[in-house]
Amino acid sequence: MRIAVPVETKPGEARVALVPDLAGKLIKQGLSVVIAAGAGFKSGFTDTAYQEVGVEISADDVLANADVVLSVQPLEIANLKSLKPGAVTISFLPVNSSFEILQAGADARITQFSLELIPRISRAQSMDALTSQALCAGYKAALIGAELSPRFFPLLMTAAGTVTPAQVLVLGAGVAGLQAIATAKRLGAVVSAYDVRPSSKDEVISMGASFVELELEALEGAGGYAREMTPERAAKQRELLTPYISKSDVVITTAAVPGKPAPLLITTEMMSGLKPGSVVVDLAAESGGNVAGSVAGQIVELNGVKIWGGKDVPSSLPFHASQLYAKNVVNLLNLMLDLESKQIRLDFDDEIIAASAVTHDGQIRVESAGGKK
Amino acid sequence: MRIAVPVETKPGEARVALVPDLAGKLIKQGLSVVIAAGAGFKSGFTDTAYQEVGVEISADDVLANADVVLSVQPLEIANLKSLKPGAVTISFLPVNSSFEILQAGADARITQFSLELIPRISRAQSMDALTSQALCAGYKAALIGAELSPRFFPLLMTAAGTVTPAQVLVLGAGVAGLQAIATAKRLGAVVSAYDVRPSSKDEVISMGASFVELELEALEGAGGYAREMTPERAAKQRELLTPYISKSDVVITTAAVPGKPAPLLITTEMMSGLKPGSVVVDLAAESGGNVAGSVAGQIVELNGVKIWGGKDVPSSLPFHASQLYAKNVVNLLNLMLDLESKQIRLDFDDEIIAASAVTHDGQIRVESAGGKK
Amino acid sequence: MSDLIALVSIFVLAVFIGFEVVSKVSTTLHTPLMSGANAIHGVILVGAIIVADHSKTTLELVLSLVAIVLATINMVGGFVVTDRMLEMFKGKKK
Amino acid sequence: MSDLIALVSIFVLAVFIGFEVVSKVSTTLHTPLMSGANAIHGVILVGAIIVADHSKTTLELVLSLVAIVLATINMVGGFVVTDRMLEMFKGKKK
Amino acid sequence: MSRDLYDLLDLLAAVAFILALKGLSSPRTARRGNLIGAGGALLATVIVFFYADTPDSLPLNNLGPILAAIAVGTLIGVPAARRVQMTQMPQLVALFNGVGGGAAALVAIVEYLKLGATASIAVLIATIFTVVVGSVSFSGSIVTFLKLQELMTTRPVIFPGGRFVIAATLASIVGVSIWVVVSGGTMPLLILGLLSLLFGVLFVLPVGGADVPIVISLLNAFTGLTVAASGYVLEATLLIVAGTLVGASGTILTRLMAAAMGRSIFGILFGAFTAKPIDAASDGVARPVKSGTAEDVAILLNYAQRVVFVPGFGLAVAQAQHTVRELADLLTAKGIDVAYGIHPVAGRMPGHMNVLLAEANVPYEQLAEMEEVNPTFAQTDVALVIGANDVVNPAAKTSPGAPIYGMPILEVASAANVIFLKRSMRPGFAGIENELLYDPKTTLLFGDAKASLTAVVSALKAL
Amino acid sequence: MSRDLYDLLDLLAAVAFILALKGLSSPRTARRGNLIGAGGALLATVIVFFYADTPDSLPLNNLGPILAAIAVGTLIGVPAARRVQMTQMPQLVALFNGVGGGAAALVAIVEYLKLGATASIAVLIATIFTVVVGSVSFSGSIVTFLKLQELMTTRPVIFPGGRFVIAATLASIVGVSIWVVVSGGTMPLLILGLLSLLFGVLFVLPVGGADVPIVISLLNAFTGLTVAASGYVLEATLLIVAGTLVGASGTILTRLMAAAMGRSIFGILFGAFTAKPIDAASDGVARPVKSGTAEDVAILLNYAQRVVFVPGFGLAVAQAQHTVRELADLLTAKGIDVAYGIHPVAGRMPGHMNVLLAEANVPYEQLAEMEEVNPTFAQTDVALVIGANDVVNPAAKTSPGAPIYGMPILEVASAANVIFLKRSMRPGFAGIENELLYDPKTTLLFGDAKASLTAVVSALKAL
Ligand SMILES: NC(=O)c1ccc[n+]([C@@H]2O[C@H](COP(=O)([O-])OP(=O)(O)OC[C@H]3O[C@@H](n4cnc5c(N)ncnc54)[C@H](OP(=O)(O)O)[C@@H]3O)[C@@H](O)[C@H]2O)c1
Ligand SMILES: NC(=O)c1ccc[n+]([C@@H]2O[C@H](COP(=O)([O-])OP(=O)(O)OC[C@H]3O[C@@H](n4cnc5c(N)ncnc54)[C@H](OP(=O)(O)O)[C@@H]3O)[C@@H](O)[C@H]2O)c1
Ligand SMILES: NC(=O)c1ccc[n+]([C@@H]2O[C@H](COP(=O)([O-])OP(=O)(O)OC[C@H]3O[C@@H](n4cnc5c(N)ncnc54)[C@H](O)[C@@H]3O)[C@@H](O)[C@H]2O)c1
Ligand SMILES: NC(=O)c1ccc[n+]([C@@H]2O[C@H](COP(=O)([O-])OP(=O)(O)OC[C@H]3O[C@@H](n4cnc5c(N)ncnc54)[C@H](O)[C@@H]3O)[C@@H](O)[C@H]2O)c1
Repeated sequence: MRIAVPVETKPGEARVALVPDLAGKLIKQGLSVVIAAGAGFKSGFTDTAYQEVGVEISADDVLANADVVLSVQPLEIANLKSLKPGAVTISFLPVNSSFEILQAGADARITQFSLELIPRISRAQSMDALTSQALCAGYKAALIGAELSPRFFPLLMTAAGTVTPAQVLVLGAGVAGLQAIATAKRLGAVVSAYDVRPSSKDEVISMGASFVELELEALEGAGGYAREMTPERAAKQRELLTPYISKSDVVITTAAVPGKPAPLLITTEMMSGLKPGSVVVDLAAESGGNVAGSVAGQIVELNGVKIWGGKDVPSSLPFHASQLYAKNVVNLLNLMLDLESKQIRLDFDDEIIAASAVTHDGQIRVESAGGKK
Repeated sequence: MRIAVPVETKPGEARVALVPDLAGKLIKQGLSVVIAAGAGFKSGFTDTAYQEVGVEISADDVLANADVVLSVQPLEIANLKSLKPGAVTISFLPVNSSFEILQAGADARITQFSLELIPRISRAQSMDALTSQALCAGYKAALIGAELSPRFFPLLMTAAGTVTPAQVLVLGAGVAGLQAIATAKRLGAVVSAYDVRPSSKDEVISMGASFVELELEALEGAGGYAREMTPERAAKQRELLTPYISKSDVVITTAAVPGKPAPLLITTEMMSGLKPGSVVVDLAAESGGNVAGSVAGQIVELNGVKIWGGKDVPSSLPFHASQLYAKNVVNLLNLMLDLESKQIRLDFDDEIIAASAVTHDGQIRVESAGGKK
Repeated sequence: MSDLIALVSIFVLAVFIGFEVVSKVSTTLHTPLMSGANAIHGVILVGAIIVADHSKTTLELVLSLVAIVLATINMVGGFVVTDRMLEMFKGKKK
Repeated sequence: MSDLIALVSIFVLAVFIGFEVVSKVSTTLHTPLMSGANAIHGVILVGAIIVADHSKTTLELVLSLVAIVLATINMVGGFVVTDRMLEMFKGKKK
Repeated sequence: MSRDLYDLLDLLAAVAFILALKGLSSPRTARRGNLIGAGGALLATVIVFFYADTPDSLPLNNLGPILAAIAVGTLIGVPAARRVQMTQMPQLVALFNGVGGGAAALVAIVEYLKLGATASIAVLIATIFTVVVGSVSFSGSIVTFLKLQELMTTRPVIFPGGRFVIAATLASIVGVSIWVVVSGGTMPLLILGLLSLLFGVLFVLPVGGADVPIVISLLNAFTGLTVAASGYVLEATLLIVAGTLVGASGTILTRLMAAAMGRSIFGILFGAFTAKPIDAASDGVARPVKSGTAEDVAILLNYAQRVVFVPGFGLAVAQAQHTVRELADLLTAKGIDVAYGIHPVAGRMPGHMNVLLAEANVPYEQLAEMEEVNPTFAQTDVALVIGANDVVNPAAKTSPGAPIYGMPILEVASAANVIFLKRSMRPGFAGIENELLYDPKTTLLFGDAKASLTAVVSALKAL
Repeated sequence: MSRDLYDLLDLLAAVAFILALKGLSSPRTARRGNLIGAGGALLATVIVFFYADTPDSLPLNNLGPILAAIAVGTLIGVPAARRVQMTQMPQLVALFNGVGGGAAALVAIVEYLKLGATASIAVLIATIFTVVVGSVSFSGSIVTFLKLQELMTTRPVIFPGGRFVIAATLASIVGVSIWVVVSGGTMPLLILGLLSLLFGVLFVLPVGGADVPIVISLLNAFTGLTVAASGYVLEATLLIVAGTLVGASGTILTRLMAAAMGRSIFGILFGAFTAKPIDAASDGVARPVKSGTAEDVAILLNYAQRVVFVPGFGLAVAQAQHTVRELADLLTAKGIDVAYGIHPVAGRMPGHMNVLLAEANVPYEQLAEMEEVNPTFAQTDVALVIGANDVVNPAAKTSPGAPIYGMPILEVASAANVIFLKRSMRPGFAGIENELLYDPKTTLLFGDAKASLTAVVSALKAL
């Protein structure tokens, strides 16, 4: 069985879907692995490193003849067509916005897996790439906040006077938010956080930060995710959050609702209370933004306040982001691998397979994307 | 008595020599303060903020008629000439490389103070701008290391495998080095450090880092500073350090010897052992560099290793750097201020005044710059 | 001082010692301590021997011999079983 | 049981209590404890009163009266001074 | 030997008993203490053969039968004590205590028979006390033995009107006692003995399984007092001292045990009067768990060779990271091998435990990943699970359908002892019950993880 | 009253004494304990007036003089005890102890005079013991009083050949004792008393000032034993019990005190024999500092209302940040007000203390800057200086020319007590001596800051 890893072509993408270490393990299991030359370069893995563990390096198209294709971003439609029928692809694949890709995959009778749809159950956590990449993004968000701020994060009492600690506010305390809290706290900032899920208070406290209690009902959706807010609740939440935002030196937003655009948590008006030199880090910029006016991949300055819009954030930590991602992908692959015959054997009774396989046997399997499940 | 604060003109300089808070205190003491319009802008202090505490904002030349001029960088020679004789300037002023400025100041009968020459005695610590700015630089150095590294700093054991902590090596454990250690440690890195001073071992351990013991004699100079190395010792030190450097993911260098170019601690050859993706942060780049090939203000890439050369580093934390600097300057000013007459009264019996006044009464007072003391 | 008062004094002092001596025992030692104390009251054997010595009638003798058997079981068995319980504390560090 | 043995038993038991009762005292209480114990042995006053009662000769009486004075000083003064020492422990929390 | 010498040697034996109890109160000296006690008992037994009121009455009358009886007792007691399994020791202690009480009662009866009408009132009262309490202790202990050995139900046995029967028995005992004092004679005393035996049974029947150890301790103290009383009858100071010591220490111990188990002695003693049959039925519905105190945990840790900490979300909620490190430091200082077993999904964020433990300066080397630590649990004496649940839940292996089924877990069940620090029996994130909580090798220490750990640290320092 | 009732009441008094000593061993119960003791003593004193061998011998002979003597004693004792200053209490205790010993000796002498030749050998030996030890205690205590009151030198007084004089005195005491036993009579006993008085003086003279408290405690235990012995002579059980209690607890206490001060009792006792005059001369060259134990520090902290921690470089070197927070938490939980006074240049890096304390999760609100904390020292009971030196060195204000002169410092000297945790008398970074270390209100706890703090935490928990 042949596993192929192409070069990621999306601009800004620095990760690679398989790292030498794990490729070596697959090869030891009796599989063959081919990788496009230079695919690991941006994340710090040289071709030599792959070769050393027995990976075939190919300067040509690695996809032809591949049984399984591992990638970070979804394959382009042209490439899908060059795959052999029955082949499996594993990658991120946002079903709501990728109808053409799904259709192409179904037409080519390819089985496509979407990592976004891995269910949030304990057993599947080792395949949950959303979590592992959110971890990288959260860490980075706090570092960027510290880096852009004209202030120290920690309290320091010195002979030249006392430096007061930065006030950091984290909105959205999911995986990324919690890691941002942890990192900002480590740097010495005074951190508080808000989230809509009922369990988030304990989670925030468990990171040593203080929880911002708003007089609002909690919102819990399916699978441990949040639900979308009604416009009224959104307005109310913004109103109640305003004083907390004004007090902050750095605001980090990470709020998301699966399959929906990111909720708008901060309006331009709310930011007028911020001191010049304050920093807003919007990790949700790519999916619509939690902050009005944030632009993915740019720093927008507004009345002396810097608004950093995240874009491909995990790619800025490419070494570890790739390592974690590859582990997720390989764990999923192992779930569908029959070790004796060394063939893919899909068990659609398995909740994970059933939920994350988005095309199979010429069918689109996701309702929201127009297929049947 | 009139205290003036000009705009800093050096490119990259974002600090200001006086912050509103302290300006207000001086005004309460009965002094008058004038500041060039926009002088505090880059560090987050608006003209309004100064005005609120009673500072006069001037769009014209603030220097004419000033009794005391506070600045971060030394005044340009042209400006010195516009000062009235007997005026006092307080700023950084590297005596070894600023002969013309000293000469111009002496000629104009200006009393110039060099903050670099404040003695390292406990009483003078509150005026020690080298220390306060090194603090900012050290903090920033660690952040930059974390930011540039493709890896996490902390250890994280996750469902997608274990992320190993970054190995950070700090060379030169003075004020900046110690703060870099503290910050890197806070972020979760495994930190070790080396310095030549005999007391540095305890100091490194007191930050929770491990000390790299080399089989070399210690080097202690005057005033708690280091001495310059002999070429033999330098070579030996480099040889012994090589294995430690190879093991590191991030190397931060801060070594300096007062009045001398920074010692070369890492050669290009020594860096060949570094993994791709490693980061070298050279805080000493402006004064010659601890690392071969580092360029102040740039990131040089060499075999996948990023070498970041520091330039105006405290300016990247302008708010707090200015606050600390201003406090140092005001403390020094208060030392020479006669509170009743509200006039400058210089007491050359005071060790601090004697050491840091570099021109006075038409004379250059520093031996190394050709004057007599 | 009358005998009674002497005995009462001894009784009172013994009560104090009994209280003091065990008042800080840790939970894990509750059972061994109870068992050890239990073995100690097996010293009623001494009383049983004395009454056996004094016995005049067969009834008295039989009853006292039964008492001796019971008391011996209490005393000997008690110390042995306590020792076994305490085996967990031996051989380890400290 | 002979009187002697009774007294010895009481003595031995009292030794145990004496040991047990103070064996965990903290350093700061050393002096008050010593002072308190000192006051307690002022109870020799009782002995002094008894011999004064029994005194037949003037010498005996004078000596026993001196003993009473001394013992009273010991006892009364001892308790009072101990109480004063312990004032630092009063009025504060806990 | 002279009376004085005999008394002095007896005093020595008494001192040995004091030292024995003292020794038994601390783990380090417990064994030695027990041996000293045994030495004292041996001394006391031997010298009684060499003392007589008049020298020519030596050797003792009935020497042969006496020695034979001792031999029989030894032959019964020693093998029983040797062979019993760890788990059955409590009932054996109960049995030993019972026969001790019986012996005391018999001694009092024989002495009564001998003295007849010459007995003083004080002696009579002491005799009655010995017979009553000794018999109660005897029959009561037998019942506790039966309960613990599960030869009868461990549930409280409560029958309708039971409390009136008990009250009536008690009243009769008082009545017959007065009869004995007033009229003397053998008959009333025998009746008294029988009534007391009955009372002992009635007294223990309503006690539930969990309270039995407390009752044993109480009966033990009772037996001590009977021994002291018979010492008074026989004018044997040693018996007075030894009996009093056991009575006093037994009383304290009973109180301590009741406190440790959160029971009220009063409630247990008068359970028969207050318990209603209805309660009995509802009893035993909740599955039993073994909960311990901080001292228990401290002792388990103190005598371990290797301890693995398993932190989870609860550690983070309690923010107990500093305390856990303090505990680890303490154990390490005692030469105990300590590791942290970090499950990849412990907590609520990847690397959650790392962040916490790094904050507490736990050296990275002590953190072991799941794959690394799992094989070592078999050699681990104590697995201390701190606010974790799902990550050690065996349902991941045994319950297909559970949301965690298929997830690898930290196999703490292979350790010799498992301790859970949590606040309640509530499940964790996945919301499923954890069978391990009910495992016999598991001890639960309820409470906020930080408070519990602090208590364990204190207890460990006090050892 | 009947002998039995009298004896029972006496037993009650004895119990009161036991409870008194027990109470006095813990700060919480100490005062109550003392009151109970006083109650017991009162009871014992009152009942002696109501008991006599034969009822008609009441009231006591010489009742008037007896009451008068008691009044005199009270009039001397109470005001002395009331007026004495805190610092002079030890010598007053010494004095009280001495008169107690004297009283016991007198009682024995009077009883001896009364009994004459009728005294048994045992009584004679007890009498001799009482006279000898009572007299030693009397004269020895007087000398300790003189030393402590500085009415004579506090240095060890050692004269050439001193040890031979002492040995000779001791030998004579033994000889005269035998004489008393053999021949009886008043004269030998008086000689014995005088010799014992002399011995007491000789015994205490060679003891150095620092050891005097230990000797007082020893003499106190001695007096206890004499009281027990006179109890035997008078057949008064209460005296036996009370005396023995004091003797036993006093012995333990002496050992504890010696251990706490790092002295050997043996060395002190036989100091006279081993000390050479030369040693005396070299004594007192080093300036005295007051060093304490972790328990002392714990008690000071426990009874404080406000404590300020002053961390310095030593805290960082010892990496004791977690332990210091633990201590702060413990104190806070006791309702004590805790703050950290952070000097701007403490440590070796700006903000050094902040980094450390943040690592230990010390809340930012507890950190007080110098300007903020300095005015509060006057209301602070304890300033705990942890591995800091220069930042609290008053030389910054008092010694022009010192490298730190002119630097503002943390003014810990205004606090009621100052405790330094450091390893030695070595100075800090600036290399200058710190006068505050020699201040009478300063206590030094030597050792690595982390170890010291750990010990203080344990001690505090054990209180
Ligand atoms: N790591 C991740 O990335 C991540 C993310 C999301 C979800 N999860 C899930 O979270 C779970 C993690 O497992 P876990 O074992 O760490 O946690 P868990 O299964 O949620 O168990 C935590 C236990 O801690 C106890 N607890 C809570 N507060 C406490 C306190 N203050 N003191 C003492 N005990 C306390 C609770 O019991 P009481 O209430 O009885 O005290 C609870 O049983 C897994 O199911 C995992 O899948 C993990
Ligand atoms: N903050 C800054 O930026 C900076 C920079 C450079 C220099 N300085 C200077 O450093 C000094 C700081 O004052 P400081 O009071 O913090 O420190 P310090 O004056 O140097 O005193 C530190 C004390 O800690 C004790 N110590 C060291 N290790 C210890 C351990 N393991 N356990 C217990 N005690 C230990 C030492 O006494 P033992 O040896 O007896 O234990 C020493 O007396 C000032 O003079 C300041 O000017 C400050
Ligand atoms: N059991 C598992 O396997 C598993 C794995 C990972 C995460 N989880 C759980 O899922 C949760 C969400 O994870 P995520 O980070 O991937 O979620 P996400 O990226 O979808 O959202 C990020 C956060 O934004 C919050 N949010 C949404 N709308 C908001 C609003 N209007 N205001 C404020 N906050 C808002 C969400 O509640 C969430 O916490 C985690 O906190 C975790 O508890 C479970
Ligand atoms: N007492 C005071 O007032 C005071 C104030 C600030 C600093 N200090 C002391 O002065 C020391 C130096 O301060 P700084 O940071 O301003 O010094 P610096 O900036 O001059 O030098 C930085 C560090 O580089 C080190 N170094 C020099 N040559 C080296 C080499 N070849 N290899 C490795 N390291 C080398 C020096 O020892 C120094 O620690 C501090 O560590 C501190 O202890 C004292």
